Amino acid sequence: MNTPDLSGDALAPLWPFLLLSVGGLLLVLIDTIAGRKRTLPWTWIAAPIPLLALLAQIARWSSGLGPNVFGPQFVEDSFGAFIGIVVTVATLFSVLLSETYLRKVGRLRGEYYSLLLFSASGMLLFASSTELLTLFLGLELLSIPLYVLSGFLRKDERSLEAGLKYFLLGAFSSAVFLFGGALVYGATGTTDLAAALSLAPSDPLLQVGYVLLLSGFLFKAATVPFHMWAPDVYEGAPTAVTAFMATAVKAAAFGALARVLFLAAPVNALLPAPEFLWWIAVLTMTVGNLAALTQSNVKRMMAYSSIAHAGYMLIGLVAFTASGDREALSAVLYYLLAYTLMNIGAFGVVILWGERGEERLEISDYAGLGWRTPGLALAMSVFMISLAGLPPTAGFLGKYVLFQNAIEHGFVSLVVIAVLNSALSVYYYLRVLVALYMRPAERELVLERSTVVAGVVTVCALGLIWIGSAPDSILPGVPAFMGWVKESLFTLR
Amino acid sequence: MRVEYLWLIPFFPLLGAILNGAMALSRAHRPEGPSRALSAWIACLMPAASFVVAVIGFLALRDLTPEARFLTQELYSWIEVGSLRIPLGFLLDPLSAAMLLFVTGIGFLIHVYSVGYMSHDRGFARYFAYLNLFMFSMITLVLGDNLVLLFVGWEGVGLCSYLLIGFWHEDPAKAAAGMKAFVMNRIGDFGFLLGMFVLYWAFVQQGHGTLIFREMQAQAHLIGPGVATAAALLFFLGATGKSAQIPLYTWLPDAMAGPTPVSALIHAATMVTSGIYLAVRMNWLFALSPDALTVVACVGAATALVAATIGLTQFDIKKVLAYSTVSQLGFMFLGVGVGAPAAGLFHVVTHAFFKALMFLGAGSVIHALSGEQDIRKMGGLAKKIPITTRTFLVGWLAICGIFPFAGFFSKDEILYRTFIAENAAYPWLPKLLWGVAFLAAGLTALYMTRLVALTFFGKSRVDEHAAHHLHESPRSMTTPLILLALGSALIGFIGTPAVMGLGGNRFEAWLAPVLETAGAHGGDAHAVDTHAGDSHAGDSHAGVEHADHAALEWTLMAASLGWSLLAMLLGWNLYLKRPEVPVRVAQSLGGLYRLVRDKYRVDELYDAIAVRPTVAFSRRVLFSVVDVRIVDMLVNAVGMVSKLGSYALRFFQTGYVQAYAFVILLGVAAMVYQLSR
Amino acid sequence: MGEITTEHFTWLSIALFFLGALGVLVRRNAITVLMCVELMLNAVNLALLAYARQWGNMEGQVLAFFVIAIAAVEAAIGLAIVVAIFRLRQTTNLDDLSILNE
Amino acid sequence: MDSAALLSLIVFLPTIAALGFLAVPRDREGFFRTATLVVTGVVFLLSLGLLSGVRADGGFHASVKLPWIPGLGIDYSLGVDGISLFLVLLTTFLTPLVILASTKSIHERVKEFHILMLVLQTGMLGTFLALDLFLFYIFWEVMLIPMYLLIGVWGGKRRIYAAVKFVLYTIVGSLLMLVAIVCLYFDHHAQTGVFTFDLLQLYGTIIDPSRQLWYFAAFALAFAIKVPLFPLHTWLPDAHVEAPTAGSVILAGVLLKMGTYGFLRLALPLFPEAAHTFQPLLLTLAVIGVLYGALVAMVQTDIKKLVAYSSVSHLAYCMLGLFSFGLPGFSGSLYQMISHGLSTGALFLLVGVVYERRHTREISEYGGLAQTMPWFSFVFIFVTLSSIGLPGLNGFVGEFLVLLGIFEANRLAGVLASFGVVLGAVYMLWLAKRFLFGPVTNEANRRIPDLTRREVAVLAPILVLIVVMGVRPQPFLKMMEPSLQRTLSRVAPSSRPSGELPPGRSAPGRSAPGAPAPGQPAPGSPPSRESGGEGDMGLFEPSSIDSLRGASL
Repeated sequence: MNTPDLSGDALAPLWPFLLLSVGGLLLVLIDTIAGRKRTLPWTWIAAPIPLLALLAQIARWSSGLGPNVFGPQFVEDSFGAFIGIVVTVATLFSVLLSETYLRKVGRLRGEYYSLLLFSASGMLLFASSTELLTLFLGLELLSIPLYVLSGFLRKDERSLEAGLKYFLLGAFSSAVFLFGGALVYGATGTTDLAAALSLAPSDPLLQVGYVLLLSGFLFKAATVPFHMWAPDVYEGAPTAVTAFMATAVKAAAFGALARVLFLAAPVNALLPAPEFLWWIAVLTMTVGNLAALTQSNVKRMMAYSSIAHAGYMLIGLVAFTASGDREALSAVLYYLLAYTLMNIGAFGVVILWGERGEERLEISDYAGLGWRTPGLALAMSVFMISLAGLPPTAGFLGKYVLFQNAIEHGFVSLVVIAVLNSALSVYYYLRVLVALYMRPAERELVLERSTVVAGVVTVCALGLIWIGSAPDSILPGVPAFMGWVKESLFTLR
Repeated sequence: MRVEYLWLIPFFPLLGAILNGAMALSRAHRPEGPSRALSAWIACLMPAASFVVAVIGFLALRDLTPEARFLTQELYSWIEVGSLRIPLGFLLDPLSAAMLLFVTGIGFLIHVYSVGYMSHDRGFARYFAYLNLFMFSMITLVLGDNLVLLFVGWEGVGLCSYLLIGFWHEDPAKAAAGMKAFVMNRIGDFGFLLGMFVLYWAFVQQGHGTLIFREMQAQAHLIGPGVATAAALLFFLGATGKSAQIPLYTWLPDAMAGPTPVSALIHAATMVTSGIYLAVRMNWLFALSPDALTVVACVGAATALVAATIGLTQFDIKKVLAYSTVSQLGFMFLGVGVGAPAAGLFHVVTHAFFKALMFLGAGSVIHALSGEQDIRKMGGLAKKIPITTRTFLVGWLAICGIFPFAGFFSKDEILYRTFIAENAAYPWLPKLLWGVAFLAAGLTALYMTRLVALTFFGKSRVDEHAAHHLHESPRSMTTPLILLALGSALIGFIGTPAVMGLGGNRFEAWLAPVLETAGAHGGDAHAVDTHAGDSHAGDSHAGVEHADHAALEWTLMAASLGWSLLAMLLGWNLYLKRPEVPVRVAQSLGGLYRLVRDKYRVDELYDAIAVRPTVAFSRRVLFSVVDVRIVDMLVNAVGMVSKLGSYALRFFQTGYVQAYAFVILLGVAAMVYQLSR
Repeated sequence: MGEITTEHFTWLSIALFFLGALGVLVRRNAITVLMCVELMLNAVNLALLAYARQWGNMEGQVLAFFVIAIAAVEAAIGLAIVVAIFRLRQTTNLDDLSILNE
Repeated sequence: MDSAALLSLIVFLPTIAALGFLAVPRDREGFFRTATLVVTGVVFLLSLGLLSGVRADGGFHASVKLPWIPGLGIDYSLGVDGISLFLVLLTTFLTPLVILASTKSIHERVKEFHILMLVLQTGMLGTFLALDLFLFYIFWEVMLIPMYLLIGVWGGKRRIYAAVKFVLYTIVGSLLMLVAIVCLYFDHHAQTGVFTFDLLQLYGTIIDPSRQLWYFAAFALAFAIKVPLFPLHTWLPDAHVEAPTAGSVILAGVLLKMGTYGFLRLALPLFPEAAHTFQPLLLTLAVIGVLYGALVAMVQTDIKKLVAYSSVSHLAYCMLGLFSFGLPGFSGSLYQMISHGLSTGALFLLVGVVYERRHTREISEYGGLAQTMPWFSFVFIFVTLSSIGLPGLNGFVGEFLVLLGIFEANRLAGVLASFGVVLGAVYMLWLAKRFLFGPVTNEANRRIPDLTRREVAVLAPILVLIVVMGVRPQPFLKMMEPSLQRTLSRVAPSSRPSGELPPGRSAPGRSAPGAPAPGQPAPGSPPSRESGGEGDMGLFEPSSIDSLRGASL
């Protein structure tokens, strides 16, 4: 492990990470200086940071990739960069959503934003490292702020319970993860996974350790059987945080998972990763969809749906691990972006439809809103249709490319299960439309508008339709999206 | 030979139908409706025009040599798919010409009659729209040069009979009768359709697929006996529907619900005979299948007898006539069945005249009695409505087969042909059939005499209200009666038996060109004698046959004439002199009598074995069980199952952190276990 | 009476780890459960150090240090949450903290 | 205007208009009505332009093809030939009428209603015109949501149940079809090295029989649900009963045809061997459909349900025609699709007329309408006759050809199906009798007004077409025939023009490689003629299952 020279643009790969973490610290500073007296326009103070990070990420992207100066600690490749983009986008949108929400629940605090940013920075680290130490650091840096954020509403027992549950289980699973790391280290004497896996692939100790590591990633990705925290936490956590968890964390977790599986690809012979993932995928989407079927609480429904979607994405990983074909990963990446937009958008609408004091989370609360707030309802419909995977939305195309890759590598039965699942999912997503358009309003909600959130929602909706209907845009000048994603993978290191 | 004017024949009535229909609709919401005079003029002129054109065509035909006697016109190719080609073309040959003349002629007369009969009805224009539409369909049926076009007319007349039977649709019974007629006809059409399919594909495999009459006839020899039998029987099924033969005859009596002129035109003179027309048209096919012919003959004879017995017990004047129609149609089919299509068709023509006459007469009676149809409430009308009575008597003589009235010649021809027919499979059959027919003929004379006696003679049983304005019908009604009476009296002379030497059977000779081919191809199948009366010369050892044939023919004529007279005499005595006797007879017969009076309860039978079970099955089993309880249940069950699964999963989501942690451990353990294997 | 090999340490740490895990599963008091998690982490540390000794390199020890630090952070956060909960609901019994379910 | 632009315009003009509508305030109802009427009217006129230049060789006489998602080999490719032409015309013809008919019945949420109708039209037209499987699938599903909302928002009491049922039913089928499409896509690539969804190229793909069975099954399921084929029909009565008039008309008039169209355009020519293997099963179901639909229709008390079940029966005829694998059957089937669209569409419009006045669909509530509503009764009888296939009206031509065709392909099926002609008359005339004839039993029916000018304007064009298509079918058939012949040559390659089933089914280049799976008739041997599901044993042939499970596990 060579010592990197930290002079000048050698640091460039770290810029997004640094921006986020330093920005977080900055916010803490501002918060303490400002004191509790007056509340600052936090959105405008916080938003620039993830925005800059995003720009930096894209800049890195378009400027091409430099030498991999940090070795396994921080692998710089366009795959990680793409995950970074998704994460930063999710962060940016969450920041924009938060203020409206926090005002409604009367808990607008500066540290909230800094925690958000810290967590985001952890994700960047987590998603682009193949070395146990940094992986672990990333994991914790990602998780610990989230524990706090989940329990951020001190006066709300549900929020606190969510925080505690997430914390206990998170700590528990990271212990397992860590133990796996220890075993790997024990088997090979190195904490560099790449090296480790190439050293003694046949060592059972290594394999057990590796499996324990996987469980850590799968926990963060909320896949069966490591999913059970998700519904409770998603429901209890502040909605804005839920949006963040559902999107950014998933992206980071899948990024890391994909990366580690990619390293493991050579040892598939000994580690039956495809089989594991096959079963986990099937279980995850089935459990997620079935459980979501009868939920009446939107957040909880979305939680289960996010589990189901994790299952769909696993299909991509199954195909990838079985074949080493990077296009399968590109499908996952595309889906991550689509999924992020759908969820942020949906939660944005949920936030807007929440009343001051108490949110409106029962689907039945949305009865008749389709005619009262047509714009938002339309957007919500787009998100639901996209989540259900119906054209012409990114949700459909994403699913499609996932399935296509799976079929290409012979997992037809898996895909059949998946399509039956998504048929099932149509039912509960459409329940929202039923409420919006087909049921008379029982009670008038007292709604307040928020341009920012509305803006985010609109962007998400339009984005979904755009990348859904014209991924390879035939208009000159617009980047060809699919190609972009694919290209991103040919530099996976 | 191609001509350009045939299309006019169906066109005129169609035009009339459209005009009258338009008038009826446009004024539908005005109480007074459209001008009666106008629609009457349109309605009557149109068939008249068709009649004129038909006559022109007929004359044109006559000028041609017998072999060349067909005029064709093709308007355009109607349906053309692959090798299947169905032109919209007309064919005027001796057969269709014969039909056409009396259809348009009698049709015209009945239109005129209707003007008077319907004068008080609100739906005047609508009525004539239907009537013209019927003329159009009937003409299409007769003129069509291929089976499908014939089928168009076939269904068309069915439709019109449906509309006209249910003309007074406010009365549910009448509407029901209309529907019954249409549906039973549809059952026949089912056979007709299949018949067409069998023929078409047979031709496709043998020669080239076609449904055009002359082309089919040309390659008739390609058809094997099996196919021929199948096709012929299927067509006959169609015919039994349209021409009210056993088993599908029960709609015709109900059809009397329609206005009387309709009964005369559709349910006596024209439509109901289209079954026979079909059989004669497809004669070459029937000729190929002796078995089919046997069936036709038997059904015909049976129908003739059964209907006659029922006719003897009815009290509704129109019902009596209806059953008599069924019975006469039976005679016609008998003629076709024994290989004497010409005879059958001859009876069609004569029957058209005298039966139309009698129906119109009945109509006139009903009109006079302001709606009364029960012959028990009539009697002694002869003096009150002389013209009606006299004309009716002519019809009576005709149907009873009294020389020289029309019925005599046609019915005798059929009886004679039946008697001399040969049946290879069942040699005894022709004689049996003859016996049945002979009996039926007697019964006919009997019930007709009964009808006449009870209606026109004896002392009046008319209730005074009706008697109060009892009156002879207007000119527009009596004129057609007179004309038809003339026809019934004289028309028979176009088909006098050869032995009488009155110029021989011109009618049969006229049809010969159409029927010959059948003879030619009938030859191979152990043939039934289909040769025209005076075309025996062609045969070997004809000379010998000729002599004893003549003797036999004279004898039979005498026999049936005497038999009819006897029956009439009997009837006259029973129902005029000693009316108590029939009553006693009825009582002594008891159950049997009631059975016959109730039309052998065939309707009830059909209702019990077919209609009600089907409806019940559909409602109780197919819909409420299969559809709702099984198919749809299964669909909903899928939903229920997944919901159950959902609840099960939610049940395991207990909310206890430690349970979750435990599951995580289990997961890890499972993966490690997987590794170890 | 042979010397103590890495093997022994491995088994010991595994034993500790599962003891901790068991504690997490069975103890009802949030604080105790937190402690049990710490125990698991320490088991990890033990293993790490043993392996570091076996391979004679630094990674293990460095990692161990980080683990200790992170463990402290987790403890702090965990306690904070538990305290907040106790303030609100006067209980730290995990069985009572299951209003979020189904 | 060149044909490519014309096609795109026809398909997308409605959606463009709909997007424009979003900007207009909702209270301007009049605007939406007239504007939609104008737009759909223009679309109809444009679509008439497609009538010109139908090719004698049955090829696509107008088409457009642009790369859409090159990365996945997906093209934006539309085309019209003798088959799609008339379905497109049917769609563009019915839509304006439906809009006009809805002016009374739809008085709330007018804006949304018209927007949805327009989007729906794009979906329908796209489905009929798409020549790229992926594009086809997109349009196929795009139709779903508007229809779902039409039923669910403007529908009757149990509208939500009906709407959800409709969507779920369709989704399940179409998703499995999607899987099959992708499999096909890779099979094609495996052979040619080309990634494409281009239908015309995929036609050439040679798929081994056991896989074909699965693909065909997937396609058939999707289409059979749409048709709907017994026993997958139960969504239809609910959807029809609950949907507003406009919905019912479009549903019966156009949407159902997509199932049969799918068979004709995709399932049969793509998987001919499998189609022949499945023939007995599908024929059986279709025959059941004909009789079952008719019998169940007969005993309905709700007039809309009755018409719905009659559709089940009529569409089953179309299926019979298709699976006769002969030209008469094909022509008849396509012709029957159009006729059914007109007659049943008109029936639903008529039901809508009385429903607007009396707000009940119970047949027993009516009776004697012939006295109070003569014009209505005239039209009703007229349409009834068309629907029971009276010769001289449009219904007969299709029915006749279908029965003629099926009778050759399978005697038993032919005979049984022909009996449907009788039942058809029974239930329709019985309806007419209970509905129009007899005395006026219900006082409410005395004051019930007759057809208004608007309603006449809606119905008149349909009546005209009913007559024209009955009296002069040849021009239509002539334009259909080449394309059908072309399709037929893929399904039953060596079929003679007369169209009866050829002795050998597999043309030279078409016979599947390797020995055919057991239970699958060997190439060159005639398909099993006996009706009944024996033919598809190949499904349960182990090898085929393995081939499906592929590398997973």
